[in-house]
Amino acid sequence: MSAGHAHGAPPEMEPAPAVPSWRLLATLGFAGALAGGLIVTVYSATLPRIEAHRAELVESAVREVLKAPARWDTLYLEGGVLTKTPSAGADRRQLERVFLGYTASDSVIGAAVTAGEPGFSDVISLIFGLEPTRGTLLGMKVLAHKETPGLGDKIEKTPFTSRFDGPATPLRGVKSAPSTPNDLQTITGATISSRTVVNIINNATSRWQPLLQAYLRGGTP
Amino acid sequence: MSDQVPATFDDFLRGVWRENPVVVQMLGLCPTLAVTNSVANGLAMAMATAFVLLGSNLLVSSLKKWIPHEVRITSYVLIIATFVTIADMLLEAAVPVVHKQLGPFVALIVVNCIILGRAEAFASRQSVKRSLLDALGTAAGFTLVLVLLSAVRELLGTGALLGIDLLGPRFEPWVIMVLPPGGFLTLGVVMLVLGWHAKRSTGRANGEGAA
Amino acid sequence: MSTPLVVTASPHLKDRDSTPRIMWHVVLSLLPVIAVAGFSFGISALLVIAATTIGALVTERGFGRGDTLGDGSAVITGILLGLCLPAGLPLWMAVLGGIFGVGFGKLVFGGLGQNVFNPALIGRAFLQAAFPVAITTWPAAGQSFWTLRGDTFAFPFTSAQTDALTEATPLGLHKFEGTLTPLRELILGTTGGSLGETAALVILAGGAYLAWRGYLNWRIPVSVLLSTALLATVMHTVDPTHPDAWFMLFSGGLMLGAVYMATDMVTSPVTNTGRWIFGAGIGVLVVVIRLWGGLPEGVMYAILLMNALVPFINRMTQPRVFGTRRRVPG
Amino acid sequence: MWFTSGFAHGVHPPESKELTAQLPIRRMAYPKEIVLPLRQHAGKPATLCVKVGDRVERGDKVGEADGYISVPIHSSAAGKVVDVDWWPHPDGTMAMAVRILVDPYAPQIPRPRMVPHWEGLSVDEVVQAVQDAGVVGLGGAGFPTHVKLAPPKDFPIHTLIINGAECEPYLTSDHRTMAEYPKRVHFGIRVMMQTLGVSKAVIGVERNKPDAIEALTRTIPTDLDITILPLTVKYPQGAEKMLIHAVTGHEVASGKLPVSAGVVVQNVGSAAAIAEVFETGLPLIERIVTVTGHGLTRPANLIVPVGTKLRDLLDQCGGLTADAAQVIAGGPMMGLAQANLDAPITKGTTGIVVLARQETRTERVYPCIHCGRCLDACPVFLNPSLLGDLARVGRYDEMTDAHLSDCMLCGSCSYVCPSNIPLSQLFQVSKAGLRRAQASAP
Amino acid sequence: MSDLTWILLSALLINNFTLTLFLGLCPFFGVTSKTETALRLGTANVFVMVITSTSVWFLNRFILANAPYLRIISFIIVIASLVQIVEMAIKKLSPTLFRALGIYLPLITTNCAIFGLAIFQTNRGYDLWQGLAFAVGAGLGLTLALALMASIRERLDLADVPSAAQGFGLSLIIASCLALAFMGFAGLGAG
Amino acid sequence: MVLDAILILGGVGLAFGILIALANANLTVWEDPRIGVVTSILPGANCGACGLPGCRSFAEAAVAGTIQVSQCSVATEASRDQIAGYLGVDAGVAVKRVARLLCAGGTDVAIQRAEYRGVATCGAAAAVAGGGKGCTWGCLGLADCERSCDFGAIHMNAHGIPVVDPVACTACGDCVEACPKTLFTILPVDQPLLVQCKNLMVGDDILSQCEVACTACGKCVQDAEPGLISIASGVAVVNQELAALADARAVARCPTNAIVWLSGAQFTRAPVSEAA
Ligand SMILES: Cc1cc2nc3c(=O)[nH]c(=O)nc-3n(C[C@H](O)[C@H](O)[C@H](O)COP(=O)(O)O)c2cc1C
Ligand SMILES: Cc1cc2nc3c(=O)[nH]c(=O)nc-3n(C[C@H](O)[C@H](O)[C@H](O)COP(=O)(O)O)c2cc1C
Ligand SMILES: Cc1cc2nc3c(=O)[nH]c(=O)nc-3n(C[C@H](O)[C@H](O)[C@H](O)COP(=O)(O)O)c2cc1C
Ligand SMILES: Cc1cc2nc3c(=O)[nH]c(=O)nc-3n(C[C@H](O)[C@H](O)[C@H](O)CO)c2cc1C
Ligand code: SF4
Ligand code: SF4
Ligand code: SF4
Ligand code: SF4
Ligand code: FES
Repeated sequence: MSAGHAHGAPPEMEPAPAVPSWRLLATLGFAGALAGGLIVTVYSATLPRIEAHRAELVESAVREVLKAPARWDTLYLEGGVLTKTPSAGADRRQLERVFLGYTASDSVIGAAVTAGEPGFSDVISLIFGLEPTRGTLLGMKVLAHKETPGLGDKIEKTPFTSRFDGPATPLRGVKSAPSTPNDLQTITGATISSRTVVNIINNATSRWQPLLQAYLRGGTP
Repeated sequence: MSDQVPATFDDFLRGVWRENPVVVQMLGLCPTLAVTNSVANGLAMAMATAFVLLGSNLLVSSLKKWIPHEVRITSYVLIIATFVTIADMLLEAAVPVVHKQLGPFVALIVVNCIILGRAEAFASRQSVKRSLLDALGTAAGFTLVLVLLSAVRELLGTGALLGIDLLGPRFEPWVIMVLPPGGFLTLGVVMLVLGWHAKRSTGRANGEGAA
Repeated sequence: MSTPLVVTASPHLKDRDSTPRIMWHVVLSLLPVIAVAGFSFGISALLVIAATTIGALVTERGFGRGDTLGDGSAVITGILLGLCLPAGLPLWMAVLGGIFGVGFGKLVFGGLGQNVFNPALIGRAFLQAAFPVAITTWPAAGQSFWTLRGDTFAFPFTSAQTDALTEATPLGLHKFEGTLTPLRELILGTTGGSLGETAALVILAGGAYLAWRGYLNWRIPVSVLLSTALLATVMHTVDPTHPDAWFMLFSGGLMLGAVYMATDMVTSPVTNTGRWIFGAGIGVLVVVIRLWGGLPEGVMYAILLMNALVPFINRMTQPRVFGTRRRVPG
Repeated sequence: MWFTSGFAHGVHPPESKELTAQLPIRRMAYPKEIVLPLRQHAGKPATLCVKVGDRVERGDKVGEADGYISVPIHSSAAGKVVDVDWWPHPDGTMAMAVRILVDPYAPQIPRPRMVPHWEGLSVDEVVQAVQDAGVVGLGGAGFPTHVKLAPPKDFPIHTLIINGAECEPYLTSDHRTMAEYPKRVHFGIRVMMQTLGVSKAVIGVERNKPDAIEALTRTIPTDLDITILPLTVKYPQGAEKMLIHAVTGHEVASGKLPVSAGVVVQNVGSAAAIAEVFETGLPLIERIVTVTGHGLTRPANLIVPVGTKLRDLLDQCGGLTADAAQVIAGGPMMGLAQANLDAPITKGTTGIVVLARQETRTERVYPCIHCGRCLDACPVFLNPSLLGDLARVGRYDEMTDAHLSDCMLCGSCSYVCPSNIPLSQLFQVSKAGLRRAQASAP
Repeated sequence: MSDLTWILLSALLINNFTLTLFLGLCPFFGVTSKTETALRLGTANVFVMVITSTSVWFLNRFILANAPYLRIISFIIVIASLVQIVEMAIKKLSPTLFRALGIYLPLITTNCAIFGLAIFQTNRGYDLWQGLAFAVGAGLGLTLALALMASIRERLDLADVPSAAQGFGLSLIIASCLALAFMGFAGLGAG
Repeated sequence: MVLDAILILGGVGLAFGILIALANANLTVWEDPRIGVVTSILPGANCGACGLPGCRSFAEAAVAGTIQVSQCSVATEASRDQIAGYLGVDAGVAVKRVARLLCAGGTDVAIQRAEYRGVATCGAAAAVAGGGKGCTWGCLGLADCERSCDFGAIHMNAHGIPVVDPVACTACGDCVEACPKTLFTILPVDQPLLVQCKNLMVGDDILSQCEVACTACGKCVQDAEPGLISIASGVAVVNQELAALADARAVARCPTNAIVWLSGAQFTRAPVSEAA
């Protein structure tokens, strides 16, 4: 509005002359196209880096919990069975998966399993390495959590994480030093969070271990 | 109030202090409180917001002649959403850790009232130059508050600033500061101080001592 | 007659009770509780209570309106805050709790009578959220009087350095270890816990005295304790691993909370119906948080949550006016 | 029994009635000057009918009733009208008043019968006679009694309730009336019952006056259905709605008059006054006043000529003590504090109470701590705490919603409030503020 | 605790949208001077959240599966348009309902709780029912927070609040106290 | 991929565009067109900072006149002015009038009979034995008027009498409403003749209560133009319709200075001798 209108009626006050609807649509269409174009351009430009980051994230996590495997297979859960090659029609992104790691000599190290459950503040999600035949743990890494900084967030740090190298499932969270192979010492002041980690692993193990064993036996459970 | 009015430094300053989007206009509170538990997050959020603000103010003010009145809000929203999407992707590509920390709040810039507010109240009526200054000022004001809040919260809550330990290992962190109540509390204290200051200055203006 | 006549509005008479008188009586009735705390946890306990009280008083004096120390309410806030902290808490934290409780729990609302939340509990909630470890480090009861439990004299803003003899509270033991403390120990207070947790009988006696004088409304503690016991019994019957009503009643801060904190008239409903609802709400929340929550104890949060509901409860339970069928809209 | 003879809530202030409860009623000596405000009753003030310099006899009219809800004013002494001007009124304002210099040598003998004999009068004539005699409620409000004796036809009345509760601390005038003149009370009731056409009357008397109950019971007329109902000792048992609740068990609906519940309430003093008027033939020119309090030298129950200045009355009782601080017209719970001892006794003055300094309210007011005591005290079940908060910020509309209009300003809430908040005063002011707001609204 | 119950309770109490996730603060501070209004706004919010959740699920499932980069822009278009249509429909069909709820609809569109709901639901990969539980929990949580705030502010309207604290400052302190109290729900149903 | 994007956006946009257009055609309800105009000037931030749910509600309230335009903290000053101008809510101001007090009985000249305790407002004191002031018509000095004035135009002076600042006073009448003794009256600021008393007693009796009371002696009536001043039920009253006839002679012989010749604010001392 111009200064001349500062106190009077602004131009659009009289019933404004109707803007033809084709102009409205055209404007919006143009804006939409422009937006779409811009977004797609930036998307294409950033996609490689973003994908790389994500892949790296998964990779490093799997590497960490499986003790530096030489290679690994991604197994998909389809129709209650683990398979390396899901049927053609299935959308891979919709399927649950685990990562089965091998040594350089192609013997199975174990499987990296992701799982999550509510902790003290919100869902804790983690990945852990499981030796499927004996049911011992290889390692654990917290992927996402909202636990209290300074308390619950100790679950993603050593020494807590290092306690998952070797214990047998099902785990038992204890407050003092472990006395059996199944014992896992929880964090004082964050008992809830550390217990949640224990529970997540136990629940996930009881679900995935039979599936993995079946896969390794090459049949259905 | 139009192109005849030349761009002045005041266009910038106004947003920084006198019409500060957060502490004066009380807009954009959600991101302000949600991301200020560390300076890094606060800064990233401020930058992303500034980017969207500048971009949308620029586009809105340069396209204002072409956008029919009836669809202007819709167009603004489209423009803003575009810049937000871009900011979101750029952040994820550049600093994935921070992007993860900010969670959905980058996307939420779309509904940050500050941006639509500036687009509608200023950019849609002013010259490109003034709109840019206005956007810069508003962004600076927003950044100022975010950095101030996040500095207080991070320092007290962890003893560190930008992750650098400042208060020494024996400092007992005030965990509350990085928790939700601490967010409300910190901004609350800022508002109390501002309120107290305002009361004192009006008290003086009236020739009375501060009671 | 030398002085001019006084003119006042009717009524020209006034009963003897006054707000300061009520407050100081509460302080008086708390003295035995403090004594028991001192007996159980020694000098540290008394120091913590002194520190919270000083924090409360200094804040009230510094930021309150005029001379309000005389009304005694800040002293109560200080003492009650002290009574729900562990004995070994560094004193600087205790002082901070007192400052925060009175400053942000009371004075920003306008001081005595205007606050919505219980100031002592706001102070404690602040401390618990700020220093969750320090505030859940419970020194064991029953050492010699002069033993310092924990890092009482830690330099301000630094963390505890010494490793004192600590002991889990009965509720912590139950929640995290699944062990039940015998009722006898609970009642005698020979367990770990906050200062005021270990004096159930003295607290009940103090409450009875205040209720008899009309200085606290008996409906609230009765309603809190009844609803807690009832719900606990139901849950215990459904699933015997849940503790029974006696354990629920005598563990943790329930007694102190029910008798001294839920009854703060400023932050509880003004109507009798409202008081029953308020108390029942606290009881239910306590049991819910204790049984299913992340924290072993829920009295503080239960009271604070119900405090937030008080304006609502007051609105819903306005008295029915004489000669009408409907209630006053709040 | 207790269920029907009391009410919920209320307070127990110290009674302090022992100062005068056993002192027989005496007649006070005539003062040198009397002052008769033309406004001594609810309704329209009387209109002046004498002029400066006129000589009046005892019982002569000095003011005419102005309309139906009004009564005439009569001179309580023989003397000369010396002035007609504004004069301090016991309600704290100034009012037009007739000053009469009492003739020191006059025998103070009234003119022959000015009120007709009761026997044989029709209902309308009785009502007219009561109005002409200037009888108003002696319970305090001063509502013209004849109006209450002629209720609208569409409200059938079944019970006459006589208010002998005298729940105000200190006051004993009704008590002494019942104990010393029970027959007169019964005669008054007879007149009222006949006029109202009711067959049933109940006298409510608080239990702390056993001698009054005994005297009334002893003299009860055999031909009338009169019940004497002992009441719980609690303030404000004498408030109309509380009394009706105690007698009938019903609550008078909010905003309604007692007639809507089929009852009429009259004070025992009013009953005795009607009896006296018809017995002596003299209009209402004197009344029984309790002069008492810990700030007074010689408490007494006195028959006082209407128009006697407080100063003269107090002097007759030995004057104030050194620590006297407050002079109250009426009881200490609802009476009015006096700033000016030149104000006269009016027809509605039940007593004069002089409080000593230590009895007066302290000044320090604390904020409301929401203890809820006021809710437990309020006999009409209001929320004085909320009303007080609303009053402080002047939110009158919301006070109306919270039934401010039902507050009878009994002061129970102020009495119990530990924070010393002058609640009933706030409500009094709010009612006035509300009236003004409504008046100025279109 | 069953999955759906936990999602609902979590959004309602444990991770209350307003008090712990800082979503929807504008109405929380702006439209809470009257309890009545706050309750209505909250109700309108539940309504919009349910609509949002459903439409976002359809959008994600059928249209955006291959174009995640268009989420933000599509969500905002869809939410804004739907709310506008609903607003018009209510205005036409029930003027009383419009008076009570409809006038809050435009305010809700630009409220980040709605948008946050869409984003969270997408990021967490909720299915339709989970999404609905989440929407109802979040909406009720917002309503609860609004109602508590409003009733407290109504009480404090009558209090003698120091002038420096009046207004926004006090509201923030109340919010802080409420958030402290809500920490009592932390860990509910965990461990 | 660009095609994807354009297709999706275009599709979604078109679908909802059509839906809205349909809705618009079938569901619209008539409303005051000014609401739309005001909404269009408002920032459209829908932030709720005004306490109303969104800009539209604000516009409705502004059109209905139930909210002040300045309540929108987001809009620029210019757009606020624009709205105000459009709605015509900023009416011009007529002849300057101010509030005048009809009492001069401060604590220096009027006696206090009793000590008042209780709610410290004039309204409350008035109900309690007239607040204990000797003259029951006079100012109680507890500043209800000062508090009622939104413009800070009233300040209590050292003797407990409210002094109106004629510059700040907007003649809003709030003080007239507030005073339980109705001591304020609104008069043109250039009307200098004023009787600062409302007591109705005739003669010198009142002087024991207040030194500056009007005794209704009638001297001012004789000294002024006929009809300008009269004694009405015990107090001198200036006939405002004849105010143009006023001159300072009227105040010269007043034995108590109850009638004054003003210049500017009241109670600034010395105007009497100056005028004489
Ligand atoms: C502010 C605050 C934050 C907390 N954060 C966590 C947390 O992140 N993880 C957790 O397990 N417990 C947390 N807690 C719970 C307590 O510390 C709880 O008492 C603790 O888990 C018990 O462990 P302990 O028995 O080893 O002391 C928190 C408590 C508070 C007050
Ligand atoms: C027919 C009738 C009409 C009455 N009208 C009124 C009236 O209009 N206003 C009034 O205050 N009292 C009126 N009263 C008297 C009241 O019932 C009551 O006695 C009087 O208000 C004094 O009561 P109190 O001393 O409790 O205030 C009326 C009484 C009767 C019988
Ligand atoms: C709080 C309160 C207390 C009262 N106490 C008495 C009382 O004790 N005795 C009494 O006769 N009237 C008392 N009254 C007045 C009665 O309500 C009623 O007006 C009176 O009994 C009517 O009789 P009257 O018109 O003959 O005076 C009281 C009124 C109120 C509001
Ligand atoms: C029975 C009773 C209980 C009280 N409880 C508390 C309490 O738990 N916490 C507290 O800060 N003040 C308490 N007070 C003191 C006072 O009411 C409190 O400080 C007010 O909340 C301050 O406005 C209590 C007072 C009484 C009479
Ligand atoms: S004065 Fe009014 S509010 Fe107070 S107790 Fe009496 S009737 Fe109730
Ligand atoms: S008695 Fe007084 S302090 Fe108690 S609630 Fe009532 S007004 Fe408030
Ligand atoms: S002028 Fe009226 S309102 Fe003002 S102080 Fe005097 S009495 Fe009070
Ligand atoms: S006499 Fe007149 S000037 Fe004096 S106080 Fe009374 S009204 Fe005021
Ligand atoms: S920024 Fe979250 S609702 Fe406005």
